[in-house]
Amino acid sequence: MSETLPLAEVTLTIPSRPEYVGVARLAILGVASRMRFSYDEVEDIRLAVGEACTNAIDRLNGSGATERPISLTCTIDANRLMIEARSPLASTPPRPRSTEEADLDNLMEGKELSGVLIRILMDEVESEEDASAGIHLLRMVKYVAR
Amino acid sequence: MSETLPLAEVTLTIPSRPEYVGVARLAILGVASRMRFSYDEVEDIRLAVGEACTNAIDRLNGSGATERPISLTCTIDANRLMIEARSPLASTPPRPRSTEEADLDNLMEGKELSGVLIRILMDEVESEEDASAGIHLLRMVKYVAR
Amino acid sequence: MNLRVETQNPREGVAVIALGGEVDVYTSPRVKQEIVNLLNAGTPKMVVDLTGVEYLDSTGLGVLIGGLKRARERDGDLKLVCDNTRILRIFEITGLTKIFDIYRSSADALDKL
Amino acid sequence: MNLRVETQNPREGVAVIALGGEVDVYTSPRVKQEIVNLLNAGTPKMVVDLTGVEYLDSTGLGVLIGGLKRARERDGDLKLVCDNTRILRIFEITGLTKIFDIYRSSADALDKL
Ligand SMILES: Nc1ncnc2c1ncn2[C@@H]1O[C@H](COP(=O)(O)OP(=O)(O)O)[C@@H](O)[C@H]1O
Ligand SMILES: Nc1ncnc2c1ncn2[C@@H]1O[C@H](COP(=O)(O)OP(=O)(O)O)[C@@H](O)[C@H]1O
Repeated sequence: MSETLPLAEVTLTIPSRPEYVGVARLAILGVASRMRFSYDEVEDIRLAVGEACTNAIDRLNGSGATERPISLTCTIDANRLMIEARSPLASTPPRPRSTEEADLDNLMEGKELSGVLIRILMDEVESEEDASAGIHLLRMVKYVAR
Repeated sequence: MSETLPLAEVTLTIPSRPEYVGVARLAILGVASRMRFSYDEVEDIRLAVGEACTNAIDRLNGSGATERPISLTCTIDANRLMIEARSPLASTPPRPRSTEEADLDNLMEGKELSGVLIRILMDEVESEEDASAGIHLLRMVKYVAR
Repeated sequence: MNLRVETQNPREGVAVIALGGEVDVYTSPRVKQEIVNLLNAGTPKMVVDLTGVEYLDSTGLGVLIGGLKRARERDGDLKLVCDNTRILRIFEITGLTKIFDIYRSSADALDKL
Repeated sequence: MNLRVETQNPREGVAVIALGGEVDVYTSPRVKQEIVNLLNAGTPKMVVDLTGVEYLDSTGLGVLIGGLKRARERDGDLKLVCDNTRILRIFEITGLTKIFDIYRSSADALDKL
């Protein structure tokens, strides 16, 4: 794709249920593979988006908010892909984060790993809560190598 | 997936540009392959959705409306998948449809074929225009074999 | 772009275009260009080998139909190679098996050109 | 469900679970159940063969970590087989190569159990 294309936006909304995370991964695969990312970078993005959805679903699990969807907004630029994942804010407070080295107990359910993976796989990661709207926003950016 | 799951909705919005039709096809592949469709039925749905987007893009081509997106709303049921494709209404009037048997000239650009394919591949197809909103709606349904 | 195009000239005035990947609204202009180039270069007889094609939409069909028409106008022909049942089905349900000669192998198609 | 699970018992008290497809938030509960069943059936030594796995997420990693922990509590062990660089990379970037013994083939892993 040439650099002269205007900014494009792709949005996807899925139910916050485990069986739909695969739909998000496939859609993002389509988006990222049309950009100038390497195969490995495309896979990184796919995993990060999967983790963002998985993380949101884990937090919602049992909170009764699972009827509200997860939305992904992809902003496509010649030089970067920004993905904003919006999910219903879990009513339960977030688990305290472990400060020491990850040990087996903390890692048991893979929950801590999710955040670790997203931060390693993407170039920029930002997390915001909009308590009044009841929305959690995770903003992830990956740059195309120059 | 079990029959007791509530109705689920997946929505996707893409720019009305040829390079994004593949994103729609991948997302719909994810949706349909999680339902109880056969491999061939999944491929039928994927092609029909691709054609719906292609058709809309063809009509918009040169009409200046290409900055407005195409949206797909998938409503997932135990027994059927409904896909509503909404696209900007082309400002040019639709080409007159050929009444006689398809001949080489009419088929040249594959445009007539698009509608033919959608109607054969899907179980129910409905087309609506909302002139005031400037939206064309194509509603397609595929039933899961009993 | 998820399309592969490979063209060979097995003999004078005859070309085999082997396509792979997706032939759709995004990629088919490249296929059209390839066919037009061959026609303009005086190669009106061609085989389009769809063996490696995983996805073909109406735009791709349109390009093939246009190619066939233009080839015949120049006393040439355009024959297809396809053994993928999924892709063959698209030709069948659109009635295009009546318009195209479709072979299982590119050797078969070349024999008949 | 895009997950394949195939379990064999090459010798008494030892199992090889071969996984294929996607091990993610949707499918990994099935992997967890398989591991738990083996442990409850008195099979604390196991090899999880990830050779056929195309996608592994944090939920899948969590199930493997939980399996390793529970196996060791019963004087067993859980060893991994993986030769896919993409999947290996996930173990590397999360530091889990320090916790798991990962082999190239299931024969190698069984040798060390
Ligand atoms: N759906 C959600 N509701 C509330 N908080 C969420 C949700 N999804 C993600 N989070 C946020 O994730 C942040 C931490 O995520 P992460 O980096 O994955 O940490 P952890 O390692 O604890 O999982 C918290 O600040 C929390 O607010
Ligand atoms: N973006 C669009 N703008 C206007 N009309 C559209 C659009 N997309 C599809 N259509 C509609 O498609 C209908 C015919 O589609 P189709 O069955 O494909 O016929 P054709 O064979 O002429 O392409 C027309 O009624 C037209 O209103």
